[in-house]
Amino acid sequence: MTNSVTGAAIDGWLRAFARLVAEHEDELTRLDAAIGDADHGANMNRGLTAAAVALDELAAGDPPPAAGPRLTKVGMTLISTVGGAAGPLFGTFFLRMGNALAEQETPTALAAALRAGLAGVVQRGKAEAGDKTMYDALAPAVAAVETALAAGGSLADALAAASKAAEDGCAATVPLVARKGRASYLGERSVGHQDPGATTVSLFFRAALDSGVAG
Amino acid sequence: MTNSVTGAAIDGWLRAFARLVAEHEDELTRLDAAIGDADHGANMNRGLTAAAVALDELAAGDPPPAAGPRLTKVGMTLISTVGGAAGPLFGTFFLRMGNALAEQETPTALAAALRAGLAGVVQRGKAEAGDKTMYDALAPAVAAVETALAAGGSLADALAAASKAAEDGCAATVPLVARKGRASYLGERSVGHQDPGATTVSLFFRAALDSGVAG
Amino acid sequence: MKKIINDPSTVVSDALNGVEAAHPELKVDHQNKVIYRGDSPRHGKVGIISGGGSGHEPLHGGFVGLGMLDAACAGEVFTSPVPDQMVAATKLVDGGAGVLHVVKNYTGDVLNFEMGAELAAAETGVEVVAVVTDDDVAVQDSTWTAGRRGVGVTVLLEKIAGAAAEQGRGLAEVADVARRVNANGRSMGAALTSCTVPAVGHPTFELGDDEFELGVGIHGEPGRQRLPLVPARELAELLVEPILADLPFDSGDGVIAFVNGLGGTPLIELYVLYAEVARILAAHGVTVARSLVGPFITSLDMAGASVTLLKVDDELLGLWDAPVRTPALRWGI
Amino acid sequence: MKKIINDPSTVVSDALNGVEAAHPELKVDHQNKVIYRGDSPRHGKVGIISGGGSGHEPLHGGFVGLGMLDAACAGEVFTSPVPDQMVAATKLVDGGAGVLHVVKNYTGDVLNFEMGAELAAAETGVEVVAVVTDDDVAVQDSTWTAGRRGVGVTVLLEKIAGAAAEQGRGLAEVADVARRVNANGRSMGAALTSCTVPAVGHPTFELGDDEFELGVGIHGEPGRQRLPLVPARELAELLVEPILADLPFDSGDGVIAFVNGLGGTPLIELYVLYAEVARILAAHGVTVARSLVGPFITSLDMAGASVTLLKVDDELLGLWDAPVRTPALRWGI
Ligand SMILES: Nc1ncnc2c1ncn2[C@@H]1O[C@H](COP(=O)(O)OP(=O)(O)O)[C@@H](O)[C@H]1O
Ligand SMILES: Nc1ncnc2c1ncn2[C@@H]1O[C@H](COP(=O)(O)OP(=O)(O)O)[C@@H](O)[C@H]1O
Ligand SMILES: [Mg+2]
Ligand SMILES: [Mg+2]
Ligand SMILES: [Mg+2]
Ligand SMILES: [Mg+2]
Repeated sequence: MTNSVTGAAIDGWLRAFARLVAEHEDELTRLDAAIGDADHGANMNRGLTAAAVALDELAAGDPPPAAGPRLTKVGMTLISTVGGAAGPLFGTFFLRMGNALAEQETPTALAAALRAGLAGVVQRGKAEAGDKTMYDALAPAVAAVETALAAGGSLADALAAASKAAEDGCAATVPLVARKGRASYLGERSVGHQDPGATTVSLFFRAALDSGVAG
Repeated sequence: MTNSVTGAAIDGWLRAFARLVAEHEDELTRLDAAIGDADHGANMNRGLTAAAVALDELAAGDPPPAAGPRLTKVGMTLISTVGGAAGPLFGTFFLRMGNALAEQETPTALAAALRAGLAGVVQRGKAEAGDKTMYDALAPAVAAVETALAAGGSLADALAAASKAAEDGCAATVPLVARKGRASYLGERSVGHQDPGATTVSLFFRAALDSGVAG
Repeated sequence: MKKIINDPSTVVSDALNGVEAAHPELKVDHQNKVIYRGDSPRHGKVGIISGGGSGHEPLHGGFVGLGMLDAACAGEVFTSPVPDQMVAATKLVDGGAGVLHVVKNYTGDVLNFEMGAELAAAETGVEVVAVVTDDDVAVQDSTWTAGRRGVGVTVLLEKIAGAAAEQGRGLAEVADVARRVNANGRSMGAALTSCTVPAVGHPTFELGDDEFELGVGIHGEPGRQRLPLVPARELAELLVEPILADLPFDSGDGVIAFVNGLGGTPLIELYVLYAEVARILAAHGVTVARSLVGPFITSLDMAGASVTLLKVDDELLGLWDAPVRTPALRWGI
Repeated sequence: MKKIINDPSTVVSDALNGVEAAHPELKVDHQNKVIYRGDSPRHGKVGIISGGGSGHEPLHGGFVGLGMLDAACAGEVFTSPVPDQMVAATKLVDGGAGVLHVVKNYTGDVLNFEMGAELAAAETGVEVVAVVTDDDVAVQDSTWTAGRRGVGVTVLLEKIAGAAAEQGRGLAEVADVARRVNANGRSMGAALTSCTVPAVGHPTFELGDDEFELGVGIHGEPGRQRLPLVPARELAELLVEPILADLPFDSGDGVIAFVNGLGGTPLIELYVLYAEVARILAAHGVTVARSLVGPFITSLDMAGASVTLLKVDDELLGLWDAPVRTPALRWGI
């Protein structure tokens, strides 16, 4: 199963993500308190708790659904339960990923799905590199997956590279001046703080390593 | 002048009272915070500051007025500027004192004036001994003046006895359960606190010693 | 102390300037610190004045206007006004039909209003009747106390008596209506934090982070009990049950249910509390005829709330529903 | 954290229960957390909905009623509502003449309302126009930010657009009026203390005992500057001057002057501030046509205030004066 993105693997990844966010809820909220409104942790945890319930329902299906529908369902659930900026953005990300992954379950298809998800985030939020948003962790992570696979790496290699890239991208948000979202109100005062949404993205890729998806 | 209650002597007494209250404003307020609403110090200080201005105006008169009119004026000023329970009560006290002292300026007349002031306080406030109010300092002080004079003491003796009696009466309010005024809402919880109004009364008699009135 | 003020000693007069600027239909006698209707005196109408220490806004100045008060006397913060103010207000609103004084039952308020009424009557011959509110069930009503404090019922009384006066009823009748409101209303409050009196600069009392004061007064007077924090549903029970038992309110009674904020508690929490109050009333078979939710009789910046219930009949309800046009309560006009 | 709540996770639904119980003329869709007029949909009338994170009460639910909003979507505390809520609200109030969405300019609100409008239009073909408020001059309006935040003007806009819709005007015209209000209004706020989000349990930010935050957002977003406490007259200047300079407001202009409490600041302080605001406006030759003083767009229990000025002409003033009947704003009916 190491090189196939099955429904079960995606299920594991998403649940691992939900667990990590639950564990880091306070940290995410603390980050958001510094440059936002102190709700990012609660928002994401609420959404992913609902998403886990939705995943339970899907998993009970016969036959159990493929990866795509699970991602789509999680995206829809986040849109309906998170609110704030993160709801539509993370929701669209998973929704577009799921739709893109409808047919195939290869690592290349996963890379394309991540790219589609990223495009959805950009379409909704108009963020560019360096705006100090989730984009700054997500874009390098997606690129890392593509690069690793193009270089003949395994899915595990690709996701490890993605996680590293997301973490680096996340850390790189610290010195930036925010230009999108609530943190942008702070201008220069946003410097020195890590973006909460980018942190959530790095948890998402770390979850891939913790879960079965990377084999 | 030791045995005559002149206008100048009363002026000095009242100003000494005003100074003592100003010095003890915070303490009076602290006492009122414990069993009332934390305004007794500010109330009395506001009123006595206005009274001092009124005394200035009177003192500029030609001829300068006698003791009675000065007390009356202070009483009226307190009524018009203090508010709360203390305003009408201390105001009536001085008003009635002043009216009683209209004719004579002997120590006996002062004793009678104090008695008249006390009667005014009781008429307005209906307090009885042990209710934990200004009455519990005032009534023994007035009685002490009468007793001392009856025993042939000087005005100075009488006022010293009054000051002692007021202080004792004031201290004796500590263990009492309040039955009048705002402190009565506390019932048993008022025990262990000294009554702010009684404390002001003891400052009034202490002021007599500090000032010229007692010779 | 963190407050939007210029100086603790000018808070009341500065706020009166604001009231005057914000409400052109009202006038302010700055010397006497009286807010009054711009069209005072209204010939032939019973005048209604109230007043008390400042720090309870919108009470009383925010209730001056058509259908409610004719004038309000603003005392220093938490200190009853002085008799001169009541004399001035009484004269300003005397339209020849007499003047009702609405007085909250605190020694200072009662004494100063008494003197004010005596002086006004002596000066102008105006007929004054005083009605005292004493609705706070947190205080035992016995000869061992100054009696119960006047709190939330005062708001409802000013509205209802104001409507009666607006209808042209005579002084005795308006006073009767007012007394009936007081007799049928009960209140109780709880503080989560102390207020801070501007002139004092620090909180009046200390409360632990996990405590609240049940039965607190609106001047930060300590209450019945200091208790560990409880959820809103329990707080509602601690406030409502003693009220219901006191009058008593019975199944089938109709009430005006009033959940009041003490100044530092935002509306969202008052609605949470109102939901619990409504639930308890329903369980007792008490019908809510009308409701009022918001900060109407406050205690500076104190966090907390109070509940007032007023048993109403058709007459009181009709008077409650009558048009009112004041800064803080307005409908029908 | 000291709040009158049952549980941080149920604050919003508990408060909605209270709103429903206290205001029988309103209905609540509990599943979607939508407060709406009991007589919805009004056939032929443009529907107006708004919504946003909870914690700003009475905004928006307290403005539902005749002459103002038809429905309000309550998000979690400080978190914009989700698209499903806007879909539900839009359907509930759609009387065939289209629906206006009033959206405060925050990324989350804009994105969720956008999705809600798309979904509602896709499901039912209803015509939706969104108007975004962005009146907070504390934020630079540049391509380097998410744009200015929507704050106090939202209240005035909901009233004025609501009156236009009540008059039977069409969707395009109502939206034009709304845009005109936003274009002519500016706001700025200051916090003396942080708010505490119930789910977080401690203050969002720390402020020294002698500091305040100038230009704070209504979600506790840090502002322009942290400054030492100043008297009300200086605070008023720090708030009003940037507003006047921004539009700009000129001598001879008429305005609605709105001094808003942020939740923990009592009315007496708002009147002190209003007096200073009125003084500054007079010095600039700006005429106050109408005023509004009170807590209308709050930030939970935050102590502080904001000032909003709206330049008005006869048309906007007429719409402002038109009857309104909501829990938090009511006159003429
Ligand atoms: N325009 C945008 N594009 C991409 N990401 C954004 C944008 N605006 C905000 N974000 C992300 O959303 C995160 C904040 O999410 P959250 O706190 O849940 O929402 P809100 O700001 O509405 O409270 C930010 O840390 C940032 O990463
Ligand atoms: N009925 C009364 N008779 C005599 N003294 C009283 C009475 N009620 C209150 N007092 C006195 O008034 C004092 C409180 O004064 P103050 O704090 O200025 O007024 P308030 O209680 O209105 O705030 C009490 O300490 C008590 O001595
Ligand atoms: Mg946030
Ligand atoms: Mg006192
Ligand atoms: Mg007092
Ligand atoms: Mg948010």
